[in-house]
Amino acid sequence: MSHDHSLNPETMPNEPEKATLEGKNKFTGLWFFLGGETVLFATLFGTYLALRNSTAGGPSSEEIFGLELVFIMTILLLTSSLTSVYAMYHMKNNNYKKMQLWLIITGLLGLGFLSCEIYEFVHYITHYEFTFRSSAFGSAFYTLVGFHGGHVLFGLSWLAALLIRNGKRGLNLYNAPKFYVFSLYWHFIDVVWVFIFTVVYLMGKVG
Amino acid sequence: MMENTNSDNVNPYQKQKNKEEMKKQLITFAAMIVFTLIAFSIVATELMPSMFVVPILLILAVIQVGFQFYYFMHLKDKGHDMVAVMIFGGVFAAMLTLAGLVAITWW
Amino acid sequence: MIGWMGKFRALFLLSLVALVLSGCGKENLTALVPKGYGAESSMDLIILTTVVMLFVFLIVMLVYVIVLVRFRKKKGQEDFIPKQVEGNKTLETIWTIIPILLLLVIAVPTVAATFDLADQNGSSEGINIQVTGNQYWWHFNYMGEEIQTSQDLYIPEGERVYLNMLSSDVIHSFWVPSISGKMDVNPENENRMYIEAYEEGVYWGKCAELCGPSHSLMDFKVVVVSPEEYDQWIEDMQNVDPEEEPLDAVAQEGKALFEENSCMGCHAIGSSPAQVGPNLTNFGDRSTVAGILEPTKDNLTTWIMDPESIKPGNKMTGNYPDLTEEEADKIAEYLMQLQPSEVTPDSAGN
Amino acid sequence: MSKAATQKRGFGAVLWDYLTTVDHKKIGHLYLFGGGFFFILGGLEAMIIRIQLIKPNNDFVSAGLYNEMITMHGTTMIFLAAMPILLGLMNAVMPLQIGARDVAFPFLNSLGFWLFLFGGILLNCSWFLGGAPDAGWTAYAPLSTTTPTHGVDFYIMGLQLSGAGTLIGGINFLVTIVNMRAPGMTYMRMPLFTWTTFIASSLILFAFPALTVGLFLLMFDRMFGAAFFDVALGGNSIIWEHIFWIFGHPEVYILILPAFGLFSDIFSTFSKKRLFGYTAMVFATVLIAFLGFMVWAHHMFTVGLGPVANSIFAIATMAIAVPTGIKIFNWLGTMWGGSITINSAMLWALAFIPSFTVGGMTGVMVASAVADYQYHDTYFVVAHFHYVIVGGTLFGILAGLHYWWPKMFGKILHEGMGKLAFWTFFIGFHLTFFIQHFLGLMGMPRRYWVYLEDQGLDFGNLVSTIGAFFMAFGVIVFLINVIYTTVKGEKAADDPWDGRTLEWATSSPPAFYNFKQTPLVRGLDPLWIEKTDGNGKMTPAEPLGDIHMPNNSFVPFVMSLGFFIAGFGFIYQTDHKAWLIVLFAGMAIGLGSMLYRSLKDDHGYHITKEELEREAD
Ligand code: HEA
Ligand code: HEA
Ligand SMILES: [Cu+2]
Repeated sequence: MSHDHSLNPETMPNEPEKATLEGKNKFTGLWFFLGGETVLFATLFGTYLALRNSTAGGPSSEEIFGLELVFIMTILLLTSSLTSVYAMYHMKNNNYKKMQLWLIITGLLGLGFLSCEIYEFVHYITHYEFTFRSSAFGSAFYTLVGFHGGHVLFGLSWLAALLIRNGKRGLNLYNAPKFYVFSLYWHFIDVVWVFIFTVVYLMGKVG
Repeated sequence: MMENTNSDNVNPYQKQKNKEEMKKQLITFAAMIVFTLIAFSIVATELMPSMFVVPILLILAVIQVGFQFYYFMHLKDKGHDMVAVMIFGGVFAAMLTLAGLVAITWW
Repeated sequence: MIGWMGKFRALFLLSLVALVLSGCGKENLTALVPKGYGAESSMDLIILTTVVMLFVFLIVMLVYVIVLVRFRKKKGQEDFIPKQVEGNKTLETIWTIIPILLLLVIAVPTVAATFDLADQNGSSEGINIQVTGNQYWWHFNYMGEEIQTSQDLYIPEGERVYLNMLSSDVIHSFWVPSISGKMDVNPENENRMYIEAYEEGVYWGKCAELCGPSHSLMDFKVVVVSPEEYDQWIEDMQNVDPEEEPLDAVAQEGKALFEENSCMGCHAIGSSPAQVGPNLTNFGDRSTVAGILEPTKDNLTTWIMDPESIKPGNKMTGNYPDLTEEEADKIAEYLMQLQPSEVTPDSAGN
Repeated sequence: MSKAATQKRGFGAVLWDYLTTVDHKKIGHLYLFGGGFFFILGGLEAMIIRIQLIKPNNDFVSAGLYNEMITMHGTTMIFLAAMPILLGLMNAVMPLQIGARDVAFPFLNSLGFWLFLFGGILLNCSWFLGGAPDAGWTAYAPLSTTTPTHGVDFYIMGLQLSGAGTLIGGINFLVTIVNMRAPGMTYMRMPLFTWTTFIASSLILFAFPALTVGLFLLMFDRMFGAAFFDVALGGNSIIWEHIFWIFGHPEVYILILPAFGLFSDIFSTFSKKRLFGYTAMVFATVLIAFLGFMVWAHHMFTVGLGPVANSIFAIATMAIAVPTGIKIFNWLGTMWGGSITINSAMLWALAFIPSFTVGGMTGVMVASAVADYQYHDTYFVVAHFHYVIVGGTLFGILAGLHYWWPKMFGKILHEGMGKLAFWTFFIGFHLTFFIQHFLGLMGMPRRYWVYLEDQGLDFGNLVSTIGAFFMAFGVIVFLINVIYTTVKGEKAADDPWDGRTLEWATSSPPAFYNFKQTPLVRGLDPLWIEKTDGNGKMTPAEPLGDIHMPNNSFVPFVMSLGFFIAGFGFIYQTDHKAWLIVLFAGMAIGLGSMLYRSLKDDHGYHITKEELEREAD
């Protein structure tokens, strides 16, 4: 079990992410963690749904939400999901350079998403004076969307650390699971976003 | 987009399989984009009464999420049994939580 | 509630009455001697479930004792290896089915009683009282009667009284064990329940949801009187003139002090809906001072001098100028004379 | 680096070893010590509660202090004593039971422990810093969002930290069991304690995130001006109750299931019989866990959810009696026809059956919604849950400690003292809590600082307090037993109880790599099978080879310390913004160590075949 050598055609297993026990453990562990995250976000969604009409006289969701920006954000994040799929595709083909490239694109898309979100929040605060403290609805909105944004931010830092650390090393059985596990996490962020744009924004527009 | 690179790096059979898998994932992605477009447009155009819109939106979201899980995250592949158990455990607990907070709080 | 349970109940009540008489449980406080509809419904279920549970417990204990007596390791047989049994389908089925049946026996009346106690059909004609929980006292507003009062809740015997409950601060819980089970008093959603008392008397009420340091001192009383007395009381209360001067001089001075020291900023006398502090209209009739002390003038003076020493964390402390013992005494004299009605806890036939 | 079993070492070396260890057995010890410490603390708080209630209108402690006592007693006992001790037993035993060399993530294992410990310390710092939390262990809003001291802030940050630790521990156990079972150890051959570890861990996985979110909401309200529970701004306090109990009810099964598991192992070992109805036992465990998520609102019958919700939740709750009953009867079935040895471990297990049955039955009684309108928030409920928690979980912990002490520490606990501790505690337990059923029905609500004179509650409370002193005596005897055994206890054989499961196939205490060669499992109760087949020991599943071991690490300690420091920053930044510096400094340490960990490769090391051969058996 030597970790330090890059993979070559002879040593490249079909699923490098699960070839070692450590890798398998990481893989299983992250998936289980996502099971817990599901409950975490469900609780946040539940709180949001329970409080979304408690505006205490402040602006309501129909008044403030705009769909254009949310649509752009959605496309950014969905695309970043695809690019991370590409990265994993190249990982399985043992093409490290391409994997790096696609991961960088993934990261950039994520960054774009995050910028839009920050812009959106600032917009709400400055234009509508709709803040975290203005009503229970405000608290619930910023908490739910903010938790998701926090996950994106964490994902980006994680990705950056991975890319930098392994920049010159090539693919091996020690870092392949790390990349794979990151991509799983990234997809999950997308899953959550699908519900956020549906439940918060679209349903918020419908009323 | 998917030109062959360093074709000597992985055995050809596996390579072919990966490629087919990738094709499926591309189709999945296209479907997700379409779903998203549908969801946004029914809200933007306000063609339907909200009573219908909400369930449709939710169904679209669930299908999209299914795509993510099963294709992008490979939940359909073998070796994912325990993983699926835990995810569905999470979904089960999540549904109850939602039921509690959305419905029961207000009875 | 259910016919065949009558016998059990008689038996149980008998033994429970014995328990109570032997000093276990104070009448008008204990839930074990129900004197109202809600308490009785609960008691029926308590008895039913206890009987079922005793039955289960005896069976478990029977097997348990047999096992311990028969299957201890025997002397001289230290090396004995018992047969390694995997299980027994029949047995396992039996002890799955029987509990299910027993649970059904409990579940059905539980559901029936749950719906029965949530019934609000009579509320439009019945007596409706708005109950407000406050740290650490209770406010009662007789809806449609222009009567506001605190701490002592007057209700007529044998009639359903509908309570609408809301808290002004944290969550409290309204509980009069002898008359009815409890219901939370939440700050946002109004809760509704009804109570119906069978016998005249004064019953202890308690707050049953942790609400701060003086949670355990947030007692109140339910004064159950005959319907005639109840009408009388309503009338007396409606006729109170808050401006009326007391007869003797000390009390008059007390009244003046009461007004000077901004007591009226929080308390009300008469039907004013103000309720920062307890309404004092019939203070002299009350069964307690501060919900827990004997209704004497001395106790009241102590309270006015230093409420903190009696109810830690109460909202009165520090909200009025310091008083001398003498001043407090005069105010107490005035308040003790606020006795608008002949119908009092004492008259409610203890 | 801890190479092989070393001889005498200085205190400093031992301390450093424990601060950096990633060995699941040592982490198990740490959990036991940490949890044991908090148990004593929680017990002392319980004694103060009982002394205050010894007579009516007592003023042993003040009203505010009393509320702090009950809050800290409940919180400490559940989060910092019972659960960590159980996690300790799991750590010490479960990997051995499945024939693994360690858990899946040794580093995270240690991180989980340190997070728990620092969380517990943070919570208890509140005693010295202006007052402990005083809104009950359930911290119902808006009381918890409006109490004036920083107490509840400590509750929030302390539980957030230790909760994160628990979640990490849970995931770790799940992955270990899924991926690291020895060859032949199929799921349906796992000992019941491993099974219940697995199920309890999945309960942790699905229940704790709800608590995490709940604590965040509370934290945002208290520290950052959010309005989740602020009625004036549209907030709703019932949301907290739901979230808390969506977590809280599964939590009580997290407490009891591991105990169920170890009782199964103990009954089977000391009856010399295989577990009766193994499949049904596994199935019942799963069913309890499953149902456990659907009953949370039985804590909220009086909240005013309406008759439909109350009925549904009443029935769902009662349903749990069925799988639990299956368990009780299967345990009796296991002993039936057996050859029962009664020693201290078995005494605790035997006492569990009637005690827990009473507790479970009062559980079903309070599940009857209308009856609960009377029971709720009275001493009847206090009696119910101490019967299940003390009579179930605590008896389980004590049984497990006596049973596995030789395996964990290589010494056997003294029998005489064990029996003395048992009997005093057992009698005291029933004295304390049985009478509380009646107190509750006689009109004594819980969380009452005083009860008034002349309410008929004096006698019952007196008896209850006397009982508590018996319990305290029992605990003290047990502590003396532990000290005595450590100093001059009798050395334990590898398999002192004629055990059946794999942990007894290792030496006492096991080598740090557990198994020289991974054992081959041929059925349920693998060691018993080998013994009856006349082999006496496990057949290896692999030839002797190099063993890969993880390196020790100090990072988990530093990381937890960082978050601990940040906790103070969060709490006090509401008073003065300068505290933000502490917040950021703490987070920097925590996140910095996280970054350090992920940038530095840690491949562990190998024990070579030669080294292993050199070591005597
Ligand atoms: C280890 C912890 C533990 C366990 C195992 C249980 C087990 C159960 N609990 Fe308990 N419970 C608590 C810890 C626990 N509880 C705590 C801490 C609280 C209070 C929290 C607070 O407010 O602070 C509480 C409160 C609580 C309430 C809320 C009371 C109130 O606040 O008003 C209810 C209501 O339904 C309840 C029910 C049950 C039931 C039905 C079970 C069942 O699982 C019991 C099942 C077992 C049996 C029934 C016995 C064995 C079975 C047989 C022998 C078969 C035959 C039996 C029948 C046919 C009945 N519990
Ligand atoms: C695991 C959980 C657990 C355990 C083990 C216990 C154990 C005990 N509990 Fe507790 N209890 C709770 C969980 C637990 N409790 C919870 C959740 C609440 C609700 C809190 C709330 O309302 O918010 C509660 C509430 C509670 C109350 C109700 C308070 C109230 O509502 O006002 C009471 C009162 O009698 C009580 C008593 C006891 C007693 C006497 C013990 C005894 O079994 C304790 C025995 C242990 C000892 C006595 C320790 C002995 C040690 C020493 C004496 C030290 C010696 C020291 C050295 C040698 C250095 N508990
Ligand atoms: Cu529960």
